[in-house]
Amino acid sequence: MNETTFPTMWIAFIPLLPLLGFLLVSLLRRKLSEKVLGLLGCAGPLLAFVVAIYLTVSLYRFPADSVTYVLYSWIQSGNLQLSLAFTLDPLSALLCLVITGVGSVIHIYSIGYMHGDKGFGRYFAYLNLFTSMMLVLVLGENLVVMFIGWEGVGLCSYLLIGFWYEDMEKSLAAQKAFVVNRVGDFAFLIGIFWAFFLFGTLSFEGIQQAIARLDTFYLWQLNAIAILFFIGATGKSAQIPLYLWLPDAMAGPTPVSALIHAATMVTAGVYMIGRLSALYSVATFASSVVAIVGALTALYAATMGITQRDIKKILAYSTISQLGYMFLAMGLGAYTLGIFHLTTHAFFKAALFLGAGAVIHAYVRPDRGYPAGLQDTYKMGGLWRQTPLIFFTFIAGGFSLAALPPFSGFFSKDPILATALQKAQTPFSVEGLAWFLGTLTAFCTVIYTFRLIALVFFGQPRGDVRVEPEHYHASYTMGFALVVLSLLSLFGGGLHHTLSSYLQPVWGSSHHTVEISHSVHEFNFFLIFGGSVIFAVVTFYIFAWRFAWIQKVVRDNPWWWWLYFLSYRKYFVDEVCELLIVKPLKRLSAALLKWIDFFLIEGIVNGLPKLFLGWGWAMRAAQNGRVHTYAGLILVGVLLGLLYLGYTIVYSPF
Amino acid sequence: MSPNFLLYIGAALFSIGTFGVLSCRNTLILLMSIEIMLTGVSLSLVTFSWIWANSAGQIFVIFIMAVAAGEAAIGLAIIMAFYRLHKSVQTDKAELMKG
Amino acid sequence: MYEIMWLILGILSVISAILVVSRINPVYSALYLMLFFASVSGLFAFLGASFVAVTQLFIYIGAIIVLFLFVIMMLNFEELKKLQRPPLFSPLKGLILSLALFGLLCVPIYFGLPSAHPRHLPADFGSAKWIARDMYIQYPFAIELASVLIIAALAGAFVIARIGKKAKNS
Amino acid sequence: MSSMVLDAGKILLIFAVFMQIPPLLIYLERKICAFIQDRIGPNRVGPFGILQPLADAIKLITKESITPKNVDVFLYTVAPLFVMVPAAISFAVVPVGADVKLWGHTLQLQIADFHVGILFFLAITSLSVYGLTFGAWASNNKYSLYGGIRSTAQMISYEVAMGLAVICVLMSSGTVYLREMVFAQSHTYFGFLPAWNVFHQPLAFVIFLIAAFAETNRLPFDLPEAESELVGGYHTEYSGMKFAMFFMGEYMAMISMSAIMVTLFFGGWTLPGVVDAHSTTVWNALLSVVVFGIKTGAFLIFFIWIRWTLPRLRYDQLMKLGWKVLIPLALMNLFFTAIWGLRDQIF
Repeated sequence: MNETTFPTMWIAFIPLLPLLGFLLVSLLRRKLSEKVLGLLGCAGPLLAFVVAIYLTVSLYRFPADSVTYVLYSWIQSGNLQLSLAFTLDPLSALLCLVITGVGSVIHIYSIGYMHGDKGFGRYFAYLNLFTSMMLVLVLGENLVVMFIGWEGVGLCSYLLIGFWYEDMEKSLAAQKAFVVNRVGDFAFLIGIFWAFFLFGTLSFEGIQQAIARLDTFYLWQLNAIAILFFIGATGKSAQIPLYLWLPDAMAGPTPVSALIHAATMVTAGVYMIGRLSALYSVATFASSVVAIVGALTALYAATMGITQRDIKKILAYSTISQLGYMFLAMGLGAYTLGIFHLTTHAFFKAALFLGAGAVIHAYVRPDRGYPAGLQDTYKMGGLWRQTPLIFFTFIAGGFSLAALPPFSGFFSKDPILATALQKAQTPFSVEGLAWFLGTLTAFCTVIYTFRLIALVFFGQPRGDVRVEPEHYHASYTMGFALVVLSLLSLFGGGLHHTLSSYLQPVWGSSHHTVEISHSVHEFNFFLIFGGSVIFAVVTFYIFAWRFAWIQKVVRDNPWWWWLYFLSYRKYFVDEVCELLIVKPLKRLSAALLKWIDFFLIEGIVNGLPKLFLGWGWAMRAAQNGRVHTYAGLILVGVLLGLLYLGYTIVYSPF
Repeated sequence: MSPNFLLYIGAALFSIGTFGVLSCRNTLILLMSIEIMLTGVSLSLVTFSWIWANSAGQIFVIFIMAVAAGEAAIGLAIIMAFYRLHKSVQTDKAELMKG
Repeated sequence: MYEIMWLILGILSVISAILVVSRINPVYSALYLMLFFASVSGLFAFLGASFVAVTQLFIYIGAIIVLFLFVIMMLNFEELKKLQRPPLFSPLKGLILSLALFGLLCVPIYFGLPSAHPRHLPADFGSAKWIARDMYIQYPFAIELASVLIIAALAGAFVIARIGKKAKNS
Repeated sequence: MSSMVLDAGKILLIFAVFMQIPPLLIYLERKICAFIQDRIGPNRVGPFGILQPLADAIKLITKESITPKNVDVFLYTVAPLFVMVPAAISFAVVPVGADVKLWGHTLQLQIADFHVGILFFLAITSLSVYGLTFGAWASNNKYSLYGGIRSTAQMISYEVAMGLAVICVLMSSGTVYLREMVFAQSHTYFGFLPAWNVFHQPLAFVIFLIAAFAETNRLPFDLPEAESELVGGYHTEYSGMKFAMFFMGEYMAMISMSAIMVTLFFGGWTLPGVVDAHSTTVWNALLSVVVFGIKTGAFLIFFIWIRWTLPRLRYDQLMKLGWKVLIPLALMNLFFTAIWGLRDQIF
């Protein structure tokens, strides 16, 4: 294969096909039946998946590392040369596969899940648009194209969280997600400006080359840019301090949570750091910040996950926590591991969410036929006999999340911690801290995972709603999706070695993977594996069979109870935020409304007509209807222009 | 003699045309003054074309001629219509648009 | 030789232009306008732009001024005779403005342009072929536009003249 | 400098010859008119009245030049010049004969071989309308003014058709140099048919011919004069030498028009089998001038013949013919000529 034979043009088709699906579905959603709409909605991502496979195989056999397809030259303004271009390299190819693959499965699942919803067509339109935008984000050749995708997925996330917009709470959750994201996006935008200011280009390749040429004097600027980008990433990927929106985002349909708020969109920040690895491997300070923030987020979210009652909230906090792991890996420079964890996480978290969706769907209110919307795990229980398919697929995802071998989560999480331990020179170094926090998180992960499994599938049924076995058997699409994803989370770990060699060209020749010594590896493995097994058994025992006892213990012991309450109420961060940020902002808005809007703006708005009235009165004399007056006035204008021209000529340096 | 002389001539013609536009009450002469202005510009363009041995100036003059021909046709048609309405070609009769 | 012709024709063109704007009788204005165009056309010819010179002659003198005369004759014979020297729209103001314009136009010529010496002119400088070659290759769109403009002017002139007629009849 | 002297000589020679033709034409016109009307015509002065033009000239020169009271004196005086001068100048670009080699110099029998020959001719002939217009306006006479208005409208209308016809010829011959155009027509088809443009562009020739009649104000298009309705039109008030100049101008315009028609459509001074286009001998040149003269003369006689044969058109018929027949025809011809010229690129 040579340069000319690579099917470059097809790259554009990857984002284009779902976009086409979006257009078709949104235009025809009132005309077509649900079945056709579902087919149409799934066709875009599925075809894109096929194209992505084809291109990935082509790229594998292609001598060059990356291929760029320039759609057209977009902005040409002085220094700024931007084109709407897509780059396919191993990293973006992998992400494309994940997005279109997992996306397609979730689309198929949605056919069953959204069956009968009156917004069926709208849902698939949004979902297709999201897929398209995510692919733009991933394939973008430069920062601005990436930013288009970045904003596009944010928009779709907003639309889908507030999908049931008649519910006020859900609308508010959507707004919260949007506003919080905006804070991050603002930093990201400033980062883009600064990057252009410093590098003179915005294409990733150009930035890579510019960094290679740059003097160390500019290191602080590199760090600043990297941190700005990371702030953007904290918004999109729900890291401290901008994680607040993700738990609320669970208001959307569950497949949306699976696709957007677990598998793809929230990993955009991780992908961005991978894409800018050239920047982050130089900006060591920023990398340390990334690692520490990631580790802190991981532990912090995990502790909150332990006490949640809502099945989706638990999974949401676990997502934040896992994202923390990814950032930890990225911050430590283990880019391959971070991306690998992203991939496996996409598999098992999607499986878990879809499983959760199936569980929610399985509970039907006795008096009415449709899903009760039950999400409280305390009211579930003993589900495994009734819904074995959900149970087994959920187990596969859950074991993977808890990083038990041989599930895929183990293969991606264990090396991250091992790398941190290997790199740790002293206990109080960044890497040491990261390892310590990561290990604690791993145990917490095990706890909340097994608590979840025990509460949902074991023990006695505690709720007043019944399980409708026919319901999930009826929707083959949901079952199919669950099986596919659970198989992926079971066997996804096998990709490890393939992936590290496949992705190597992306990080550049200067990047080396850390060799983990045998002793570190064994110590890490036995510590985590052993700890995990112990915690798993204990948690499972307590929550499956001694649930009433543990509730009583917590309630009676004030220390336990306060810990529990603190964690359950999410450390009151939302309330503190309300008090410290939202309230003053509201007060400021009121003041602005009173002083700026009523006084200044209204004054200007009312004053302008008066001004124009006076001006018109004064200028009426000029408009006397005589051609000569007009010509003379035109001439006066020309003379003024000429005067300036003459001035510049006479006083020009030439 | 330097061809700059001809540029001065062009500027002078343009200014004379401007004077005509500003001062003539007769619309016909007013239109003629506009033609003079255009021709002044044409002269400058042809001079530049000669100075730089470049065809662009002369090509532009041809376009100016096309515009001038159209402008003359339309302008004279307007004068005819105006004359039919007001029985005059004096500009000060055209005051309907005053504010 | 050329320079002398430039001088003569240039001064002639300026004088005739002044005569055009200062006549009361539009027929005389047209006559001097003819002289003006002829002298400018001569200037073009002595600048080597023979095609442009002839086209100038053809279009301005052969068509535009004839149109002017046609319109002058169509208008009321009596009114032209009645025409007094028009009380100029503050002639002083017009004079000052146009003099200022001339002065300001001279500034860039004086300061901006070095005393230009002609480049080496091609042998067929100013011929129809030389212009056409560049014109049709570089400005095809402008040519189309000009043709559209002329057709629009044709139709527009027709319509406008008609409107006047209707108003007269009604 | 010697070339300037040579040019001056050429101008003098051609002008001298040129000025002798109108009196001859007037005589011819009267004779042919008489022949057509079955009369004898002038026969008093000299044998067959051949000295009649001379007598006319003496009469006109010696007659009192009357300037009516209410005329615009300046325009009244210059107007005849505007008729005569353009007609004379326009002849400058017409090649009247083959190149001739004299005393080591190659002499062109053409005053000016312009970059833009035919365009120059068109531009100059379009000036002759001013004579009529100014004369008509200056006369301060209703009939004259009508004549002037008619002449301007007529000239503008027919100039367009004429120009379009010329463009067709230019496109088929690929040059604007009249000299080259003559050379391009000097060969033959099938060994006997001269390669004249009239065979390439018959429609253009017809249009040009009609437009030429209109431009020279000859019947059937002599509306500006229209003795029967406008009592002489623009030259009603003229008399004496000024009238003679109008008269001369008309005939000179006719000559120029005939010459240019011969050059454009009938091979100019060439004639296959008689004149060798590329020879430079004196004999050949003389022969070519004779050929040119015969062709032009034929056209002049054609002009006269038509004048005494066809009736005058009405004004609206004239305008209709110009705008609704000739211009569309000419445009169509132009279109098909362009298609034919581009046939290699199109088909």
